[in-house]
Amino acid sequence: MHKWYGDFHVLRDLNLNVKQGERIVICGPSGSGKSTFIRCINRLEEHQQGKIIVDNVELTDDVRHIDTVRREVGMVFQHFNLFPHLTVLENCCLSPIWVRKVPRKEAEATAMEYLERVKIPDQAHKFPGQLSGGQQQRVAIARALCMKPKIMLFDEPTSALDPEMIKEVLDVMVELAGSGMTMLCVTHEMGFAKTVADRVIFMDAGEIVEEAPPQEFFNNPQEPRTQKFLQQILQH
Amino acid sequence: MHKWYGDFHVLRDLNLNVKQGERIVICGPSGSGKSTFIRCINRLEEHQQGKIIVDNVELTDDVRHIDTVRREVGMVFQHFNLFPHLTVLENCCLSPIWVRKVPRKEAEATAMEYLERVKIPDQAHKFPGQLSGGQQQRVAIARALCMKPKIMLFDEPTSALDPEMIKEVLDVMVELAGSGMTMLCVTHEMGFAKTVADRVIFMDAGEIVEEAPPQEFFNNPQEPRTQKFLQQILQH
Amino acid sequence: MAEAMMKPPKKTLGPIAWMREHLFSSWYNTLLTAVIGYVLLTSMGPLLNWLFFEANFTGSGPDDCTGAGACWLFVSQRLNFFIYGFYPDELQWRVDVMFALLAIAFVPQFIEGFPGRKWLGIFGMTGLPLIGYFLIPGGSFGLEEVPSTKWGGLMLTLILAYIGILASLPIGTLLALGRRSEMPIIRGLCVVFIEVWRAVPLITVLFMASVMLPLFLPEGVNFEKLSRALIGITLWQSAYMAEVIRGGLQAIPRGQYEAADALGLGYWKKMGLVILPQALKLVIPGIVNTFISLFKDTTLVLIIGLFDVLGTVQSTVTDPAWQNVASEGYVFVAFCFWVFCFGMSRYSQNLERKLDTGHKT
Amino acid sequence: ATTLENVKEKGHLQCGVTNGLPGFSQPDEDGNWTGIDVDTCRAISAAIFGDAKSVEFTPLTAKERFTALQSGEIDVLSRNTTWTLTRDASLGLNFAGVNYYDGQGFMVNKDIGVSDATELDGATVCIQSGTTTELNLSDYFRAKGMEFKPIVFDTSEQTVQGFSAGRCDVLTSDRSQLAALRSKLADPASAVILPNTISKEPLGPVVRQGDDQWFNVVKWVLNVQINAEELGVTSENVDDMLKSDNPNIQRLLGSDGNLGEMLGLAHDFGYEVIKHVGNYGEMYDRNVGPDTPLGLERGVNNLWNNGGVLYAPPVR
Amino acid sequence: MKTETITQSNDSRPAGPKPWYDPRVRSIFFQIVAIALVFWGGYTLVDNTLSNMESRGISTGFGFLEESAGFGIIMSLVPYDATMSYGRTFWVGLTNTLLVSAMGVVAATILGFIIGVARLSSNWLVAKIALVYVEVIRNIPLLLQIFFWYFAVLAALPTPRQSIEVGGSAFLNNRGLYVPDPVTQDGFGLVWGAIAIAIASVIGLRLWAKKRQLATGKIFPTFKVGVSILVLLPVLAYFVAGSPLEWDVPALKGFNFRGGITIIPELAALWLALSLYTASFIAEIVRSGILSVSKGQTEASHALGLPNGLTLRLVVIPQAMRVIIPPLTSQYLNLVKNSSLATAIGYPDLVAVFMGTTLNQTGQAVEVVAITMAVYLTISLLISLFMNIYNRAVAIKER
Ligand SMILES: Nc1ncnc2c1ncn2[C@@H]1O[C@H](COP(=O)(O)OP(=O)(O)OP(=O)(O)O)[C@@H](O)[C@H]1O
Ligand SMILES: Nc1ncnc2c1ncn2[C@@H]1O[C@H](COP(=O)(O)OP(=O)(O)OP(=O)(O)O)[C@@H](O)[C@H]1O
Ligand SMILES: [Mg+2]
Ligand SMILES: [Mg+2]
Repeated sequence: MHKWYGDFHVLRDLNLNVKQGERIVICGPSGSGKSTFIRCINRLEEHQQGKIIVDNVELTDDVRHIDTVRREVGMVFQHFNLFPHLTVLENCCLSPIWVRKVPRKEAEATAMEYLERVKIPDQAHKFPGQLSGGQQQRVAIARALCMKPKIMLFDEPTSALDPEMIKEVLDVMVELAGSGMTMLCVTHEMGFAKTVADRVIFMDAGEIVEEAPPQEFFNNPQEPRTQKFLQQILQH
Repeated sequence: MHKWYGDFHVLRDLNLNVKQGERIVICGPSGSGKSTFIRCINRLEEHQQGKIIVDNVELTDDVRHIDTVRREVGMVFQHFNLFPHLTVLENCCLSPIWVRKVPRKEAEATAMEYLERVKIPDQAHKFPGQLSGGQQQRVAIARALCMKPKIMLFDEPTSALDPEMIKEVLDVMVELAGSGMTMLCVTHEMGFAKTVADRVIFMDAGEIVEEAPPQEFFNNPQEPRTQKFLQQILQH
Repeated sequence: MAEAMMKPPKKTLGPIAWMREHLFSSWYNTLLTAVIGYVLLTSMGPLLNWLFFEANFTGSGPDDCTGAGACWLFVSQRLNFFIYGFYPDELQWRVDVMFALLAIAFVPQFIEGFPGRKWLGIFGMTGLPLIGYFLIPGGSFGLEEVPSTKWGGLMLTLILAYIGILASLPIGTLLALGRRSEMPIIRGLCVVFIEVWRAVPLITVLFMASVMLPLFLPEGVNFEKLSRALIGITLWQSAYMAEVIRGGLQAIPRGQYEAADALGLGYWKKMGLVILPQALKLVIPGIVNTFISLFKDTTLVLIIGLFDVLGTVQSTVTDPAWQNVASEGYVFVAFCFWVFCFGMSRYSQNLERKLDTGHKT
Repeated sequence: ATTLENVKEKGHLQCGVTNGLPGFSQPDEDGNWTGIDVDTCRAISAAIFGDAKSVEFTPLTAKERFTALQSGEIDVLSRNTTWTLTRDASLGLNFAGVNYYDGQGFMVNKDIGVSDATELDGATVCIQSGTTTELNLSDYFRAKGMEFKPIVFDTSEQTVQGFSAGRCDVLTSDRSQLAALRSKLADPASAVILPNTISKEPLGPVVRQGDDQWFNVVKWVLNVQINAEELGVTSENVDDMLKSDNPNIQRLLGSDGNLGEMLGLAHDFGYEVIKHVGNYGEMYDRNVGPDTPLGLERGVNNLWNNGGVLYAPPVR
Repeated sequence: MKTETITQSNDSRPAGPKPWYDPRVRSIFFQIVAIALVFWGGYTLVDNTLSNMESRGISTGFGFLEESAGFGIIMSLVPYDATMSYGRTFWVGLTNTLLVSAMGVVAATILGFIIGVARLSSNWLVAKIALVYVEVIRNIPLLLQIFFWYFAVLAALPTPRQSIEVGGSAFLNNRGLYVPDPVTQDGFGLVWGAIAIAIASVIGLRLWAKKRQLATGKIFPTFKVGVSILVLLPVLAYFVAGSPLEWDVPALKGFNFRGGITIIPELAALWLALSLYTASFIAEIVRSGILSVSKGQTEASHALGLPNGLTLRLVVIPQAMRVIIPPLTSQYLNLVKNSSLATAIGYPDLVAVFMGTTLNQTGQAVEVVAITMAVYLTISLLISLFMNIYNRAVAIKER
């Protein structure tokens, strides 16, 4: 798949196959196109060449395809992007009710379930502004889960958080990974990558430079660029 | 020294003596009064009781004293606070030209020198908005240095930066520390503290809880509060 | 050594110290204080005398105005006309009902924590105009009909402003969405519409609406003058409203749009459920300010011959029976407007302050 | 559809009047309009509906009036409007007759000690915008080689306010209006109306061009009123007059023949007009005559056989 | 098998969807519909208007602009008398509108800045007076204020015969302010020259002084020297040329003053009302602009040792201007539009003269109103354009 911003070739010849239940961690230096890549999968950005096939549906200009794909793909953003005018519960129910047309009662029950899973059922009736960053991010995860997606995308879910809150969120993600959900996660948390990833992908300048299981990736990186990057990251 | 916000006693009985050329790192949990303390030294906040003596000048209500002290003290803020309407060079020259009445030519030459020292001479004619966070913070450091201050204050200079940029800035600060400048630095970068600090000060609830050279501080903290804090910070 | 109980050294400010700090802190401040103080002292006395101490409040006719001060008698005698215009006396209870409902719906908005004030507000925006639609003109439910030519005074001012704002909200919202649309032609049309309406003075709009509109319409299609003035005011106002709302839309971070997209919401659901509720809330102060300016601008209908409150006053101050009552009349109108506008602007300022702090958390 | 049909369908006549000029058209506190122009409209309403009340009034400023008539906003303009060639020819209007013969005059403040218009060189003149007076004034001063400064207001009310505030030395308007406006001054005695009349100002109802039927209706309602005065038919004796054997009266009141139907009206439209509004003399005396605050003598507005110029074509 | 596949393929775009599911096609379709609706609406409007005008025998076209107007106008910046054409009345109205707008913009800006800064004054009395001013003035309709100023000012001023005299050559009464009109004689060119030279040299001086200050840090008393040059040089030239100026002093003739320059009360009242009203809005804009500059900026400036005055001048005001300019622009636009209220008190602006008397005398409402609206649209576009250029110049450069 290729993507350009104007004349700028952001993604070059990406080629990735993800099996169901696989957990993939993507890392790479800033500006290497990680976010762009992950956003393409959800069609928040348009790709210009190549194919993206999600759950047997090819992402094209067809609105129906986009809709189908978006229903199957949950996304968690770096800055949570919760809806501040709705309570936590309403945030979670919005899409089930309006997109999946689930009755409100049922949607709320499901939402409470997921909120319990991310360990904040007691916050259900608060507004996002009243929660800490870590709690907000967990709500964001619950909201994405409420759509019962087949695939979850995470774009640096912890990088906007204070050190103390990162752990809360990572714990939830580890648990989620354990439950067998397909996950694509952009993160710099190497600890997390080591624990849960089936594969680690290293990107630079819009290309996939290296792709390996985590033990191999961390202990024995093949490419010089990867080595350099790992050095920097692990330095402090 | 004491300080109150209304009835709230922020700084209680602080007592600190800094020798010329000493490098001091201040740390402590959020809200413990670190920023307030450091801002008092520059008279950005008023203290209500006790004395602050900078370079033999006592800080009082007298504007002349305040001016003198401010000339001798450079400050770097967490959020850089560069002047967005001026270029990098103009930012650096502002104070020399208007306060120290240095001719522009000369001020610019000095500024370029310092910009070289923080490794961004090529950005001199850009506007702050066009720079990355790390670069901006380095400009802020250069700007403070341009006044040729005797003392530099840093208030969490890296906490608003991306991980990769933190290193850039810390490098500059380490270099600066090596040059023998008196420095007071609020930071959570323990690596930095270990490398350069002569003394580490731990504050909590407006009081100095512990004060020790870094080896001792990190390896053998005396106070239970310090121990708890270090545990949290070093956990990941 | 935790001196938790230690109290801050109190900076005591006696009146003298207060004055030194706030009035005489430097030589030019002293000078300013002196000059302003002198002007105030010399001008306030006569003004207060005219307004209150030497004014006439009671009596039955022009001859009772004997004092040197204002003749408020004139206002109180004509008050009925100023408030209701030509509305028949025996039917004025209908207007009073609307005034009362208006107060019930909106006064609580100024009171923090009034139970159910949100619902009262919603009633004010939906139910109230509906009731007014049947009650004021009458003609149905056995109510006697009162043609719009008989409406006037403060009541007409309020009707014009209220309907103007109510109708311009949805139109303005659509225009704002259009202006931010990705379709160039839609965007272009909205931009042209907004900019043209914003560029022309309201009185030309009113002139067109009041005397020229039938020229543009097919023969036989016609509305009464008031409706036409309202159409003009509404279109004009919706252009301003669109700009206010656009400001709100722009203030919503991109992440909100993307999150809504990622949840699979379509355009109208995204706007209706996620973006607009936030954007509109954000710009309530702006909307109130627009309302204030519209409220003041309704005085211009006087120029096209509708008797709003200023119009009614103007048509009576030349009454030969009363001598030199123009100042009293104008002061009365100014006071009416000031009370409404000041109240609303306070309200919007409070809201702004609240939103401001709300953002930071 | 023709205007007459439209009016009948609407159920009322829309009539453009001034926004306040005593004697001509002025609302009272309850919104009831009175005045000679108002009565003209009421007469038309009576002719169409047999009821003087089926008329609604649109107050207009001088500069709005023609646009309002052109656009169809009003059916008839009865707003002391001067009949001129340009207006007849290029505005798309037709003047249906004259209900008041007037001339332009000047009102000055007593203090300035002027007794004749020729002494007004250099004067500041208050005037109402969009009137023939604005044009006559300019012609008059130019012809006399004098200078003047016009202060142009939107409404007659503001014009009076300007004059009484001392903004101008002279207020110029039609003489009938001067009397009305003077009565609005705080101290009417402080102003005098100069003897000069500088123009002819035939005032009358106006209709849109191109609808001859409607034009005829308005024209003949007015003529009926004048003829009635000539024949001595008043609102009081009109019922008795129905039995009159004067063929002129019979035709006028429709007790004989159906002249009204030729106009598209009822055969007895004349009767309705006189019954509800009265003849021209009654209308005049009620609104502007000597017994009213305006106190205007009939003068040229008298019947031709009484030394005036009112000479209505016969109803036959 | 459920897989997510991202494959590279060299064939270009995937096969297009059915047209009605393609958002691009949909968007084009909607736009075409919108355009069609607008054209249809516009067409019916024009068609109705034309047929209505024809059936009512209203003359059309712009020929009337050539015809003689025949009415007087009290004040005009371009030569005008009653024999000139309707086209000329347009220019008279337009220039009068521009005059009062320009005067209003200048006065409102100055006053607004003063009051806006006064709102933040450390002097309690000054701050409170400014607050009361703003809260009273901006909450009362402008039309009312125009009436007030007009009739209050008129009532307060004496009649021409009791004029207030200022130095024997300027007179104030309820017909206006009469001041002598300078009539230049031969040789006045020298004075003009001197003025030009003085201005040029002051500009030069300023540039030089700034350069020197930047180069050496020394401050030159530019203001004092500049003012002296501006005053002395022309005065000197005036006497050298032998006082080549005569004054057309207004004099009481008959019952009015003649000669000199007159500022009519209508202009004064309108100008006063517009400036005072708009100033109250500008004051709030200025205040919030100053407050919008973050505290961090002031602190950083203080930390650099810049005192309060310099902080305001070098750091706060330049940044506040960015926030101030856009709302200031719309206040200017409002002022221009509000100047059309002139018609209520008889100031001969565009709406009063052209859309008033001219429209009424010619009866060509559509043409006249169209021209008037086009003028306001042009003025407003020009102001926006100008302000946008300025805005771009002061905009913060971002990444
Ligand atoms: N809307 C855009 N228009 C033009 N260029 C863009 C746009 N968005 C991103 N880019 C560029 O595309 C490149 C890839 O951006 P992307 O955000 O995917 O990087 P990233 O790997 O996620 O970086 P980070 O770790 O900082 O989030 C960057 O060089 C960026 O400057
Ligand atoms: N202007 C103020 N008014 C009242 N209280 C304040 C003010 N500024 C700070 N405080 C309070 O004073 C205490 C000390 O604040 P300070 O900013 O010095 O903490 P800090 O140690 O720098 O924390 P952080 O690590 O979050 O920067 C906090 O509890 C804070 O809430
Ligand atoms: Mg990214
Ligand atoms: Mg801090």
